[in-house]
Amino acid sequence: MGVSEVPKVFTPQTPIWCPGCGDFGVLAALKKALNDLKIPPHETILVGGIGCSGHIHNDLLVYGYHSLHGRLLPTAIGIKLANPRLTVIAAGGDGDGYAIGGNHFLHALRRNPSIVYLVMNNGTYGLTKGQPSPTAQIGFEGTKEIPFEPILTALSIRSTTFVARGFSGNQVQLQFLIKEAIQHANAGKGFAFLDVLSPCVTYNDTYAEWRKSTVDMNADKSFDPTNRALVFERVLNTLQEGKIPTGLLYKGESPSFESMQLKDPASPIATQDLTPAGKIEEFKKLIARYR
Amino acid sequence: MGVSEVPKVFTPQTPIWCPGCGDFGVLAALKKALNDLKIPPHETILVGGIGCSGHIHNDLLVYGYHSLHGRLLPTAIGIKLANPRLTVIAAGGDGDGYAIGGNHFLHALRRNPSIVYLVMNNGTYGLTKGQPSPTAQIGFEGTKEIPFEPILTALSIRSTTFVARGFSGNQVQLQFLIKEAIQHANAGKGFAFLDVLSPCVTYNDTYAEWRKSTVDMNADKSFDPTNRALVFERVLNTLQEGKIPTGLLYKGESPSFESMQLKDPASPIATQDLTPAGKIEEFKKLIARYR
Amino acid sequence: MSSTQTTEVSEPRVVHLEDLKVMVGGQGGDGTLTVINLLSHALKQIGAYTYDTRNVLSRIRGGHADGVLRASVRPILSIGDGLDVLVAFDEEAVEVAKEQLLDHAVVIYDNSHSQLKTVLKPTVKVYSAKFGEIAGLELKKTLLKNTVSFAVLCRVLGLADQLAEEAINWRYARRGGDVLQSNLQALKIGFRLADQLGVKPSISFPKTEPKQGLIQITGDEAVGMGFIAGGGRFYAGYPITPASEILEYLQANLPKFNGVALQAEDEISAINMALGASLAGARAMVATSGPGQDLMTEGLGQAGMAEIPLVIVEVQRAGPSTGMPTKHEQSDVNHVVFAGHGDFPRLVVAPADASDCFYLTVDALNLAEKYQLPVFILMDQALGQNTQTVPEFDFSRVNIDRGKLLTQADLNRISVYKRYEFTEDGVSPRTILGTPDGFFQVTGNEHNEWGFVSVDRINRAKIMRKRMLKVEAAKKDMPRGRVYGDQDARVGFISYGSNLGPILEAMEQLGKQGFKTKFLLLRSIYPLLEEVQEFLESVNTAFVVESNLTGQLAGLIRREYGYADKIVRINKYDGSVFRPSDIVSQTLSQLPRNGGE
Amino acid sequence: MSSTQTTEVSEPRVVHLEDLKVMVGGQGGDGTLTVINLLSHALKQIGAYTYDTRNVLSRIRGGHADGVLRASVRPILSIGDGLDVLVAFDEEAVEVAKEQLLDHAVVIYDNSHSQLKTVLKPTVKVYSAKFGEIAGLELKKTLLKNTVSFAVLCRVLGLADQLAEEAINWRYARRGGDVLQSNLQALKIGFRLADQLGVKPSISFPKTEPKQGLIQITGDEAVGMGFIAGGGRFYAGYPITPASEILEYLQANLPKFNGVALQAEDEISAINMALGASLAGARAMVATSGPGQDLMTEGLGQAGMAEIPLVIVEVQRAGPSTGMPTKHEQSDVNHVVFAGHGDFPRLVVAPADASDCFYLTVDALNLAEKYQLPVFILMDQALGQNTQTVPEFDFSRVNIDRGKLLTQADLNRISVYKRYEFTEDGVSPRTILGTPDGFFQVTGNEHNEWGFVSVDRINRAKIMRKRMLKVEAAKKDMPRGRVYGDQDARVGFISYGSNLGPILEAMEQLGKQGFKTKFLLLRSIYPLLEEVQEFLESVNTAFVVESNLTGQLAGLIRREYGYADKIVRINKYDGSVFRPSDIVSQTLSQLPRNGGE
Ligand SMILES: Cc1ncc(C[n+]2csc(CCOP(=O)(O)OP(=O)(O)O)c2C)c(N)n1
Ligand SMILES: Cc1ncc(C[n+]2csc(CCOP(=O)(O)OP(=O)(O)O)c2C)c(N)n1
Ligand code: SF4
Ligand code: SF4
Ligand SMILES: [Mg+2]
Ligand SMILES: [Mg+2]
Repeated sequence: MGVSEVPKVFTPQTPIWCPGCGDFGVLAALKKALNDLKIPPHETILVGGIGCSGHIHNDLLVYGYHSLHGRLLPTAIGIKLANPRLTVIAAGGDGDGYAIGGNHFLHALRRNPSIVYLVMNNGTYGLTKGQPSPTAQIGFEGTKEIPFEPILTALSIRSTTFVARGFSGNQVQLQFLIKEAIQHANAGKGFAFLDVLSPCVTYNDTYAEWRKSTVDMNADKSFDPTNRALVFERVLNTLQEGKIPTGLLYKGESPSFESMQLKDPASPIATQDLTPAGKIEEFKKLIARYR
Repeated sequence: MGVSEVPKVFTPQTPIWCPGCGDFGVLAALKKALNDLKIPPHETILVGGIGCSGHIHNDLLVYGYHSLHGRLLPTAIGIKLANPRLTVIAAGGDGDGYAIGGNHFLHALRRNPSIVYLVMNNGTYGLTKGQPSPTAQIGFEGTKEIPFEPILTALSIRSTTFVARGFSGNQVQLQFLIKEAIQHANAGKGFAFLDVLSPCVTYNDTYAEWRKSTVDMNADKSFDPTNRALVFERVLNTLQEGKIPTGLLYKGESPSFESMQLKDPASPIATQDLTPAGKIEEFKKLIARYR
Repeated sequence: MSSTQTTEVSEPRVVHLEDLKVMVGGQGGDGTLTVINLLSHALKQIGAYTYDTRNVLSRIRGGHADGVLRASVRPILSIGDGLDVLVAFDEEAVEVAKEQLLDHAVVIYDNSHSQLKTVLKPTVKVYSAKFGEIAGLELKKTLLKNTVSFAVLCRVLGLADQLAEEAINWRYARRGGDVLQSNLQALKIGFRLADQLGVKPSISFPKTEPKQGLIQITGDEAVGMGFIAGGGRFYAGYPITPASEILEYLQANLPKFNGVALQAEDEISAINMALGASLAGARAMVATSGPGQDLMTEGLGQAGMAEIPLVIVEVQRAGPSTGMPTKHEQSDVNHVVFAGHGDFPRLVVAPADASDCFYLTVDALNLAEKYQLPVFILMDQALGQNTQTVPEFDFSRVNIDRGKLLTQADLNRISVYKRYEFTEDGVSPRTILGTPDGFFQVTGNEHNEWGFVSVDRINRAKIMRKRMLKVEAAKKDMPRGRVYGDQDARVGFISYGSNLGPILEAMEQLGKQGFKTKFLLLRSIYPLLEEVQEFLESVNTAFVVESNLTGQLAGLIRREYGYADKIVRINKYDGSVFRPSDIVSQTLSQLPRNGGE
Repeated sequence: MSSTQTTEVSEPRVVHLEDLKVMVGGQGGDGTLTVINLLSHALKQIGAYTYDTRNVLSRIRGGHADGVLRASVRPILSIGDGLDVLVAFDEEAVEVAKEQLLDHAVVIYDNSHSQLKTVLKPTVKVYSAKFGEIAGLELKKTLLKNTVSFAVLCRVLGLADQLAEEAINWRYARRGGDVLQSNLQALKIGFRLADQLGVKPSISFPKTEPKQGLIQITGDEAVGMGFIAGGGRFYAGYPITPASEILEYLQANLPKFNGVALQAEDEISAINMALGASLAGARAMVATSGPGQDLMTEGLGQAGMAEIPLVIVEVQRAGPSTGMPTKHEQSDVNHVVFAGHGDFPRLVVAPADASDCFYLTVDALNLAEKYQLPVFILMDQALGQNTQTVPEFDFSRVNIDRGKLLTQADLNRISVYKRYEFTEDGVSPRTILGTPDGFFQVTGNEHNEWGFVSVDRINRAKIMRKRMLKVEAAKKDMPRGRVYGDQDARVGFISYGSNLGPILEAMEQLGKQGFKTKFLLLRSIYPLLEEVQEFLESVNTAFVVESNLTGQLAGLIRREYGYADKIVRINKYDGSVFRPSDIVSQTLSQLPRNGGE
């Protein structure tokens, strides 16, 4: 920012969340991580979804974009490809990401673009007043559907490289995970997917329940986050025991989307000089086959 | 059908497929299965997707519906809920089902409606002239994306009850799988997902390759299709060996969508008497709380 | 008690009103709408017609939120102008209401956080107390301040304590003992505070017997009820303001009638599920608002092309894009009439009040099946979410017409069944899945009479005309508009939806100022009917009143009938509903010199 | 050899044509379009202007498919009327072409499957041989029948064998030795058959030097090239007929310019990716056809509301719904102009030929960034997929205007940067991601100048006007229409897109019959410009010519300008393009008694 006293650009907003909302914890951990990692704010873009959670981009001094409901991932991918130098963080709700946005989730996992995807998972549609989301437990608001488990689905895509789960009630772990995620993405290693249990105190207050049921898988030294099949099994078993696995659950290697798609990732599309003057000869080559 | 000589209703069409297209094999096996199981044609509805494959519904004397591109599953689910007595078979392409339709695939797996879903998987968009689909192998038509493996993703959804893969070049197995799938769905056990390798001889002729690389997992008696984690591991390993697992890969139990959603599945919504006459008293109860 | 205070005003005389306007304002989550709801119920018991609106943010807690309740001895469909009473849980609410407070207004202010600083007209009476703090101290639940303030409010209006108690019972009885008990206690605390504040009835509303046969209901709920009564049995939706209430209503009530209301993974899935259910023979509906409607565009065209009956409810909110989800607007006319590639038939009906919402939903279901096409029910936020008093719905008026639906018995009588047979009115006979001799092919590709894909040029041209013919044929069954006002006035209004109330009141005011006007309330938006032309012929100036920037309805009328010289636009697009005064002032300022004569 | 046969016709004299029409027809997969392509190249070498159309099914093999090539000594943009030569790989192709065959026509028929049974005019010369069978026998590839028949075709037209060989080389050189060799052999076989059949040149086209500076290109390819030249660097698409060629063109060529063209998982993803890339600073575009456009509706509104520059190419095909994917239509005007909930700004430009496709794509990129909104390039199947001869594009005419895009240097000069600052023309300064002092909040919710969510009524009304102001401001930069014909004619045509060619030819024919006409070719569809009013003022009758059933453009014009009494519609909606004769006959039959005077 400039040196002027009056801010030259927008001043971050106070969050719109209900007092006690889990999203405050996510925001706090994200701020801490960005600070600790000294990510230049002006090279960071936070893409929000639509939902209570999706307002997070208003509350930080980085570039902010409020996407369409469920469409934060394609937007973030477009940004990353246009300028791979940016730190691109997509953050939204579980309704946004796993209901209406489910297809983009699948294909982002598959393509492995180097962006961070934070899902503030509260098992409900907060902003539309508490309907069940795909991760809602059976019985919540009368839902009769088996909850979606994004961790398992992320593991089922063979090109995933970073799969993790945090809990907004566990700041130490969450900060660690967010930092890991940002570093993973910023090293160009691919898609850093981080599902964060973030209770909706108004419609689905799961704080107490989640405090009890979360288990840090990384606490068990025998847990090997690089063996996909084994992780799948461990996660599945933990869930069957009524527990919720958290931690850095899987880390693998696969080429990033931008490295596969861009001819020269070091020279961003977005900042190219577009003036045709110097390119006329190259352009003319395009014509040749039509003569 | 009536007894008249001239058909009262439409006469099935000759398929529009290229000579040698894998889809002929799928159609043949489907016909055989429906015949063998003596499914009443008028209680059967075939919902096609958009693609070469999606034209399959024109070629049988059952009820036929040509849905929108990628939307065959929601349509089929709507049909099943409205009338659970029907045999509902959704059949479309891999572009239709795993690209544009990916989200419906995820949520259909999760909800477990008792319908059959046949995907004619050829790794390409046949009808739009050979672009890579999500299951295209790297390098096909210049694609740079890791192929989507629907079997693994289906396994990642904890409420799946039937996951299988056939090959249109293996009629015996394919007929068996289609029959199993129809029986699963018609017994109200849930979603019968069957991915069928069905080569596109024009744009992606994989016959020879697939004849070599397919393995029938059921041939190995040690293979237990009821252990989700183990199946996941075996499928993953088989793929890593460059082989393609086929067969009835997973069978499980979970309540069907229609059994959870309908108050009285035995009395179909679609055939209810709607005349208000007898219901006036019940209607009036609705008014009471607004007085 | 030092927490209560009353400003001294000269005369303690009672103002008698046959038209009462109360605002309750505070922060989101303060329960302002609950107070409105309770008061509305209480007033109904003394014979009032009520109407209320909400003004909330798209967030769950915090930020200014208010509700306005109007009660009248006559049926009303507008919040009118001015405020008689304000219940404010914070200073901001007072700021928001200030301009509207009438000379005799009473303000009930919760000073838990701060004393009132806003300067009001000296004639305004203010009662302040720490409603929230006291509720927190005595009942361990600050939120009960809403019920506490409700007690004071009832006293200000001179409503019997018993009436207030009854309202609490009515609202919380179903919620179980604890909730009910603490609210009853909160009410008592409120009465005590009112005593301490020396509250005297200062505004009174005529008390009569409650009028029989009236209900208080929102448009969304009325649509839900109309759907059930009209034989609707399959509903699929996705939450979206301000249409979610339809999903919620039907999830609660449709199972009682052996129907199902699903929450899909998105709007695309919802509309395709409904298409499937309709194909199977169920009467099917979806409801959404702008963003969801965008996503349903492709499904809409499929219904048109494949000729599948479908009802789509579009409750308009302030757009474009995510826009202002909780705010009122009528800017999706262009979208519902024109969205979708290619030419295909559709119908658009527009209810104006909750009664219409009920009956036109039944009509829409009939139209959809009779003409085998998508039928929109075009609503707006105010119509969908505001509660109004209307006569109980008459279920015996419900008539179900499924059109050319062939049973097996019908099929036995014919020799050939073609799903898309060419007929005089463009409507082909239809069967439902499972009919032994009724096999069909239904498709969104161009097709021949059998439903097989066809690009034959002659067939194509013929079947395109066949489909569009249905729009012409349907005209005779489309709901007619209603004309209000002075038959021979030369100044007219044309509008639809929730503008009905404000326009009628504006006309009254204009009448008092010597301007004769009339008003065509449209209930069929597409196709427009001859009534529009007749009306335009009969006036010199036609004000087309709509809540949007570009005059979408006016454009549609110009497109169909011309009359560009007569049409004058009255638009509002700030997210709030028309008040009668908006219409009066825009009319007067835009009226041609000669008064439109 | 018994496999060849020639019908005896009296005179073997040569017909000299300056305007030649050749159809090649058979089953899908027969390679009919390849023959068209080869002949088109060969004719260009002797100085012809060419234009071709395709008529194929939405299936990969089988079913009737044909292509028509027209060559002329003058530039042409229509297939005209009548056929001089037919190459038919089956009987059906002859049936399809029969009506169009002129008296002097020559038919080259592949009788591998059956002898020709269709009865043709006695003056028509027919050469039959078993092209397919012979290719199968001699080259093991029946499909080479197309090259075999091409050889015979060249002989009929009296084209030098060397020219034919060159065309084969041109087309197959890149495909590698085997393919090239077998095609050259097939050509030889063709020449041999022609000798055996005694083929004599019976139709000749003037041979000149090839005209310099001309290219043969489709509209889709021209758009792709315009995109690259205009600084476009990010493209996202999803395969769909007839827009897939843009995706394919850009996937092949954009990487050369360090850009990227992606195939997304669906159209919703594609448009949102493009919005992201644009936000980051890249010039971004998507292209699709009707069904994909439906799915892009929500993203369109987001671009409008959040003020993100975006170019959307809509190549119209025959709708509604899945419709007839490979067929021509212009029925998405309503959709591109009106789809999307709420009022938001957008622009629609419409190129009429491949040159326009190139230059207007550059313009669209500039308009999108200058006015920060979505800009449609509205095309149609014929324009997108037909190959035409146009002057080489002049890259030095390409000018890039990024509008109010602030660099860090610009930011250093100002004290406050607000993304949505209110300005006179409604356009606010913009930054791209990564600019140190350019932080912004961009949102599809209603917002204040900073980009923070706001429902303030005053702000709302003001910012709504700000956004719409840009449409007014953009008028000065929108591409102007072109007026053709007789300035003082009182009968006019209004149209756009690929109708340009057929209308110009129809005007010529009408002129010969004594009717003076003129023609306004629109290149800005939204907003319509004053030129429309001026034109309407200047005529008594305006025929609005469009390929759809309901007259969407005519409706738009009526909506904006009235003139219902002057506007007469000429529509075609059978999936095929207008032929000049369609327009002539519809004009004459609908012309008011007085000839429009
Ligand atoms: C296309 C579309 N459909 C529906 C909505 C309404 N909507 C807004 S937020 C939301 C769900 C939010 O749930 P989630 O993503 O879990 O976020 P949360 O509020 O729980 O943080 C919905 C359905 C919308 N904005 N757009
Ligand atoms: C919304 C929409 N987008 C694009 C298309 C064009 N389209 C038709 S078929 C198809 C892909 C078909 O591929 P697949 O589903 O794999 O079927 P296949 O032809 O290979 O059997 C596409 C993209 C369409 N019809 N609708
Ligand atoms: S409603 Fe729930 S998710 Fe939304 S802000 Fe409140 S607590 Fe958080
Ligand atoms: S293009 Fe491929 S998928 Fe389509 S019909 Fe031909 S072989 Fe089959
Ligand atoms: Mg949520
Ligand atoms: Mg495919």
